[in-house]
This record gives sequence, structure tokens and C-alpha cells, in this order.
Amino acid sequence: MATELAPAQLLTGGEAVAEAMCQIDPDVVPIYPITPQTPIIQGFAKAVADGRAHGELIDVESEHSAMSASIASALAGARTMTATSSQGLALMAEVVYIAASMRAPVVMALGNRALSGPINIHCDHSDSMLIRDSGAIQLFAENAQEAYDLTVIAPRLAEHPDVLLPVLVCQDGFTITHSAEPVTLLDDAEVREFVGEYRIPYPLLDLSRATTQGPFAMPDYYYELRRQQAAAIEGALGVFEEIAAEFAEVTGRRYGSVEPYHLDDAERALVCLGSTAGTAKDVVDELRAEGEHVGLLKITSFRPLPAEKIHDLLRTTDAVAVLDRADSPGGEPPLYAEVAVALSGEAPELRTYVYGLGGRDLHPEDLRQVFAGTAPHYVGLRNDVGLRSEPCPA
Amino acid sequence: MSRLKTLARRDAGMPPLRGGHSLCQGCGIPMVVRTVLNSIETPVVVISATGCLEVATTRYPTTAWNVPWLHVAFENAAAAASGVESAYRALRRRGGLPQEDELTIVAFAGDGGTYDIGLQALSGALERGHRFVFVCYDNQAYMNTGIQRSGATPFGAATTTTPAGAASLGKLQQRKDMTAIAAAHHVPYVAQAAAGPHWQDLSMKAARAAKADGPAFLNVLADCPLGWGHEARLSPSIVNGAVESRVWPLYEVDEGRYRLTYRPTQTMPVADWLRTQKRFEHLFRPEAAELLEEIQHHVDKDWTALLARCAMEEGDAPPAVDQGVRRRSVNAPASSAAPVSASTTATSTATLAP
Amino acid sequence: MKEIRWHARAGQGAKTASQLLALALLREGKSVQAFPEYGPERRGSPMRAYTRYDEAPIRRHDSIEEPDAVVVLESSLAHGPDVRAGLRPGGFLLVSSEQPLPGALCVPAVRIAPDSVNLVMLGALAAKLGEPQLDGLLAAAVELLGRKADADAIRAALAGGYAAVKEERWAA
Amino acid sequence: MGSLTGWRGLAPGGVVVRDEAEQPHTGGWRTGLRPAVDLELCVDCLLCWLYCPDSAVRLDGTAFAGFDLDYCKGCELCAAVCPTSAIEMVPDGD
Repeated sequence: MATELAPAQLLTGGEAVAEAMCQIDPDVVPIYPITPQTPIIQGFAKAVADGRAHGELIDVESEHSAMSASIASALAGARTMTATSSQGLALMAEVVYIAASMRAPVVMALGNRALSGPINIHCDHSDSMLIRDSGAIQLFAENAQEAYDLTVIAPRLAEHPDVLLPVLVCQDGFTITHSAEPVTLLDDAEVREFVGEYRIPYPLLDLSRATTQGPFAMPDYYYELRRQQAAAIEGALGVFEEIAAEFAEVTGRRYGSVEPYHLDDAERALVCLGSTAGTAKDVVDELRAEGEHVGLLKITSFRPLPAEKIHDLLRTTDAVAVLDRADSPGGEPPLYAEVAVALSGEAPELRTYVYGLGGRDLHPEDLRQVFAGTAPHYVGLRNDVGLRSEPCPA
Repeated sequence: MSRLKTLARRDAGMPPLRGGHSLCQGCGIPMVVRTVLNSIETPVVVISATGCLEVATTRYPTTAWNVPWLHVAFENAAAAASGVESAYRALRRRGGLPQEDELTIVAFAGDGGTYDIGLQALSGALERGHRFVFVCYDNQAYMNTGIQRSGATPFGAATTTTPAGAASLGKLQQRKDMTAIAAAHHVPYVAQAAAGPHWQDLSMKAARAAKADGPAFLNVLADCPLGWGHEARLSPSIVNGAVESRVWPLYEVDEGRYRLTYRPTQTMPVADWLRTQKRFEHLFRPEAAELLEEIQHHVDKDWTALLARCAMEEGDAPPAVDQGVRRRSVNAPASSAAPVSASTTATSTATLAP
Repeated sequence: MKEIRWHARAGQGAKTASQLLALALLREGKSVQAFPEYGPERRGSPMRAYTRYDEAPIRRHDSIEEPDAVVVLESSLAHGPDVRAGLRPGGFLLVSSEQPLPGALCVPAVRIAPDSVNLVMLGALAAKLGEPQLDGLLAAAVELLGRKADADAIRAALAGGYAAVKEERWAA
Repeated sequence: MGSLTGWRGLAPGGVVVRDEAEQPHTGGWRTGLRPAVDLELCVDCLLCWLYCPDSAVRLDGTAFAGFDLDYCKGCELCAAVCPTSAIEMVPDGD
């Protein structure tokens, strides 16, 4: 039932997500400004001001309150969305954990940005990694189109009765949020139909069945409640694939928890998240034209992580290079650590690279070096000679 | 007593907060919670900040709440209330509510969750104008974690983080005037009330708060026998002592207009109130004599300032309590000194401990 | 793939010009990207914006280091070394200037439309690149700016810049 | 911990449905004394009901109807506030 595709519009990732929010028309949107997410909430606020969106926009006084109000609103029985970046996510981290534990299906746009300090407004994924273990779902978009599409998919995933978890749609700050690209939009009616009505099992505002939500759990039940929450996000992988398949029927655009690119016969493969995947696809094409058997595994669903798929898609390669846009000082970079576990006992040689912290650019030439095995661990860092333990020269 | 019968009727065998919780024997909080909630005519939805009330009433998988109840965290009760209120308005507008009833959203937080860690979220919610009632049960310290000093702890009080010792006389800073801070948000209704014998005053204020067309804030003194250091059965008289000594004046700020709602008939020296609680016992050492004077001085100064805000002179009686429609007129004519008959009755039963 | 770098002061409309170019090219069936460079700078500070376009879908998301063309919306910015940095061999530098500058094509944009220098330079760039068509540029500008600006003024600025290059009326 | 529910049997998010939740008895907190009432003296003022922290004063409409000893923790507040001294604390078990 694929519909005729509308002509693409020129939109930034932020504008595209604001448009998706406007089309979803959530009931409540608590917002707090932070660069580079701000165009999203501004775009949505404009839609409310123009009468295109009809929800309650709450200009709260902090990100902590944005997520707190979101949790309360979502559990009260209203579809709720919000957005943040970087320090905003850090400030709300406490309540992101609570959102997941209370099974509040809040959808949040995240414009990925480096964490302070020093303060920086540009992209890396350290904000996402900070809440890695919160139990919230995190989907990474490669470009503005994906940011839009994943935002339309997100409410269905968040509100699925087997999931009931917050979903973050992550897009690289500035690189996607502020970059204008062709984006094909759905009709408002198509989006409304796709997302459907908001339903949760225990709306707080249901007076006929009084509930206590957010209780105090002692050791006799805390563990069980945490396990139950973990099971929900584990099951979300399959639910995401189902909803994405339905989305593909409507739009012709296919999504999965991962996107393999020329992996079938790949001897060497890259693994990465977000906009870097686009640059990497160009490099894979160039190297393939030169006769090299290289490929890419783009992770769309970082949480839940499709470890089995990662294993199955990469185990026949000879070497896997994992690109982390975040560091774990004193430990292994997060994506690398997880891919390494997924491939443990398998043949591929694993390499870890950190890149792009605080918006440092990553060029195709850097990726060629990564494929060639000549790149330093800290890609793009000045004066680094490639040894991880090498101190950064003054 | 008709008001109490009204509350009992509203309770109708289904108290908003039922037994089976694990609050301390003689805890002052449940009375505040039930009196406030029973004074509200509509169904209520309750939000709690982390604190004694929250941990002791909702041990999973039990609950002591007969009404819908939500807890998210410590510092965000007002933000969570904002979310519930916004959801309620959005759903009501588009006909998405499970039922038609008018609701009142009530948030409860202790003084930590109000004066300190919860202040930012509270200030934001008050400024945004959400229609909800925020009730601070102010027991003047972090009781849930073991009686630590808060911004509400009064000058001179010993807590576990401001203990009295050879080199210390307890907390040596004045408490915040949280009621005034709330009033500075120019919200429709702000009031200071107390548990205990002045329950009728509290009930009247809760009813008014629920009817306010916007945010309402109630700062309710609720004793903590453990934290204040007195026998539980003496709670009514000790809370009453705070009112009678003018340490905790009862007043409201209705649409910006200050009004004293109870005026002590005789001035009780603050020292007589302090003496009733272990947390102040070190103030009766000889070396603390000056501190006692200072405390009395502060109470007198604050009382005079409050009277000025209420545009009253020392010796004036407070205007009569209006139980119905919200008053907008200037001071009503002076009537009897004790405006609330039930509270007089109750007071007589609860004599002050020696 | 063609890559354009725009230099201006924040507030002069370089971001808008970069997006208008992209939109007009998108309407001609190209794949496009337009993005500004962000920092803590505020109105008046030098800034850069970029446009990238290609026949094939653009997937890369790195910055533009070796542009095919550089457009400078204010002559005072044209002297810095960063303006020519990375300019590809065979590329060109287009500057809004009333005076000729060595190695640059100087368009007297202020004289053509003092309030719409960005549009004059956009028209000039399109003429020099040979794409997009002036009509497409006009349509894009009216679509994006229609509510904020008068269509005739938009047309005059774009067409003025376009004609200046076509007719080689450089600053002298 | 045999009587406790396993994780698959719990409502999502730890929601507790009032009508399905147990209400633990707290009568065991009493340490020897319980309230007793002399109904001859009781004037149904309801102050004991008002003050009771454990909602352990039962009402029949708006009349006093006894103590719920399953929940009474023996704090003595009811006896302290009773204006007619109708309530006194007596040894538990009597």
C-alpha cells in the first residue's frame, strides 16, 4: 500500500523532527532550550502557535523538570514528547532512569552533543552513552530523513504494550540537526494513522481504578522489577522490526536494528552510529571500486543492542574496526566493548577507534586510514602517533 | 464541629490515606494529608515527593493510598504535578479522559522537597500557573534520612548535621521564609497553616487552595515527634505552641492580599515553646541566653512585619474567617479574638507540656 | 559533487543563501546539503556556511575543506587567508566588492541591491556555476522568503547578480 | 521468599492497583497499650478520627464506631486529644 511519494523538501534534521512532532500532535510537550536541540522545540512551538499542533506546551524551568513532567504526563494518560541535548540529558539522567523503570513511554528527540567540560556545543555521543544503562531505547539516525522517520516510528515502539519505555531518537548535533537535506514527509493523516491512539495499561487519571505509581521497593522486589524492565527492552528489538516493516509498507523506506552495507563478502568492516555511517558508505564504495572487500555495519538501535545480529553479520570478516564517538576514560569505548562481547570467541581481529569528540570532523581520508589499519586510536587528534597510551603532546 | 463531620462524610470509610503504612507512631503527616484531601470537594490525584510520606506509604507491592498517587523523585514533585495537570487539561480538551469528573491535583512534599531540593521545580510550576495545590508538610528538617538540617530548620535547632556540642549551639542561621517566597510568585493563593488544633484553619485553606484558579501553595507545620524530641501524644500542644508563640503564624495571601487567620490571645514567650522539645534543649544552657533573646527578637520582628503586610495594628483582631466564597474585601470588622470555635475546643484539650 | 563555501558576518544571510542554492538545486533533481558552521559567535562575527550538491545521493556528513567555489558577502572579509583556504584548482572566488581584488571575481552587490547582498551574490554564483536556473532560484527564494520579503525585490537582487556575471560587469 | 511474586507476574513499572493490593497490618507495632473507649462519655466529636495517623478510628457515618486494632500503632494521640476523656490507653489483650 505504498503511497505516491511526495517531492522531497529541504529541511534540517531539527526541522524534520519538529515536523514529525507536529504531525504526531502529542498531547503534552514539556520543553527546555539547549543547543543544538532548540530548533526542534522552536519548530514545534511555532506549530502550536499557528494552530497546527494542539498539545499542551509547557516551558519548564529545567531539563530535569522536562523529563519529570513528561513521565507524569505520559503515565497520566497523555502522549508526551520532549527533546534535549548534552548537559540537558545529563541533568535529566536521574529521571530518564525513572522514566524507564516506571515504563513511561515518553518519546524524546536527542540532538547529540558533547558533555562538558570544557563546555562545547558540537556533536559527539557522550550524552547518549551517559544514559546507556538507563533502560531507555536509543535509536540513531544517519541523516535528516532517518531522524524524521524514526520519530514517526518512535511512539509506536514506546507505547507498544510489551515495551512501554522511553524512546530517544538521536541525531548528531549540528551535523544533522542544523544541516538542510532533502526529506520526504508523510501526510499529516498518514502519520496520525500510523501512530494511532495513545493507550497505556494503567493511566493515573483513571479514577475508577486507583493506582499507586512509583512505589518504594525493598530488596524483596526491587530486583524483580528491574528484571521485568530489562525484559521489556530486550523484547523491544523484535517489536521495532515489526513496526519498521509496517512503516516500510507505507513509505517504502526500510529500517532495522542494524543496517549492513556490503557486508556479504566483506573482509574488513566498520561499525558506527549516526551520521558517520553516511561518510563511511561513500568510503566503502570508493574502496570497493578499488577492489577492496570492505563493508559497514551501521547500528540504528543502540539500545536495545542487537548483539546477535552484530555477531551474525560480522563473524565471517577478518577485521572489525569499531568507531566510538565517545570515550570511556580508564576503560574501553562503549560501542567497541559491546561489539567485542558480541564477537567474543570469533575470528575477526577487533580494533577500537575514538573520533569526533566535541565536533571534531571525520573525513573520508580518516576512514580510509581506519580501513588500512594506519589510523591512530584517537582518530583526528593532533600530534597523536597512534599508540593509545601515548600522552597527548603539549 | 460541622466541618469535621463534613470531612468525615467525604472520607466515607475510604480515607484517601488508609492505615497499613509504616509512618512512625504518632506521625504528624497523615493528619495533614487527610485533612487537606478531605477538604477538597472534587476527586483528587496525589503526587508525592520522595520523603517520609512517600517511602512509608507505598512499600511495594502494598499501598496505603486509596486515591490515584504518583511519585517520581525527590526534587520534582511540582514538575510531576505540572505534567499531570497538563495531561489532564489536554485530555479534557479532546475528550480523552476516562471519566468526566473535575479533578484537583495535589502535591505533597516535605520541607526538603520544598524549601531546598524541590524549590526550583516548585518555583517554575508556580510561575507557569498550573492549577494544582502544593502542600509542604514542614517538619523543619530532613526527617526521612535521619533529622538533618534543612532550609526550614529553625535557628538554634539541633539536627544530626547541626548537633549541639561543646562548641556548637545547633543551627545558627535563620530558616527561609518559604511562604513569602511562594507568595512572591503572585499566585492566586498561598497560606501558612499547621497540623493539630488549628485543623479547621488548615481545612478552610485547603478548600480555598483547591478552588483557586491557578497554583496554590500551603505551608503546613507538621511535627515530627522523633525529630523534634517529644512524646507523640504531646504533638497537638507542641504544634499549637508554635502558633501561640508566633513562631508559626497562621495567615493566607489571597490574590496578593495578606490576612491573618488566627491571632494568639496571649503572647506566649518563644522560650516556653522551645523548652518543650529536645532539639532546643541546649538553648537553655547559660551560654545560650543571648541566643534565646535573639530568637525572641526575630519572632517579634517577623510578627510585626507580617502584621504590617496584613495592614493590621498590634491589638487588632483578625478578620472573621470566611468559609465560603473567596474574600476580596479589605479587612472585615474585628470580631472575637478566637475566630475558630473548634480550634478553641481542641486547644483546651491539648495543654502545653511543662 | 560540487562544494561551495560562503563567508559572511553572522546576520548577513549566508545561511539563507546556502539553503536557497540547495533548494533550487533540489528542485532540479540534485541531491543537496546546506549547513552553517556554528560557534559561540553572535551577530556581526565572521561565519561560514556551506552548500554541497551532486547528481548522486549525498551521504557524507563531514565539513567542506576543499570547495569548488567560495562566495564572500562582504569585502572586508575577503582579505583573510581563510577565504582562499582549500580552494580547489579551477575553483573561483566570488566577492561582494565595489573594488577589484586580485584573484577574485568582484560583484558590486551593494550597488545592485544594498539590502539583499546575499541574494545578489547567490544570483551571481548561479550564473558562474551555470546552475541552478535563475527561474528556479527565484521560485526557491519566493518559497523560502516569500513571507518576509517582497517578491519583486527578491527578483531584482537575484537577477541583478545573475546578469552582472553573465554580462561580466565586474567591479572596477 | 516462596510467597513472593516472580518478575513475570508483576504489573509493568511496579504499578500497584489499590483494589488488588494488600494492606499490611500494623497493629503489631503496639507495645502493650491499646486505646479503649467509654461510649457513655463519647460525644462523637471525631477528633480521635481526625488525629489518628493510621486511619484506625472507624466511623459509622459520622459517629464513632470503634478502633481498628489491625492498624492502631498505640501512639496514644486519640486519648490525648479526646475532649471528654472517653478514651484511655489500657493493656493490650484485655
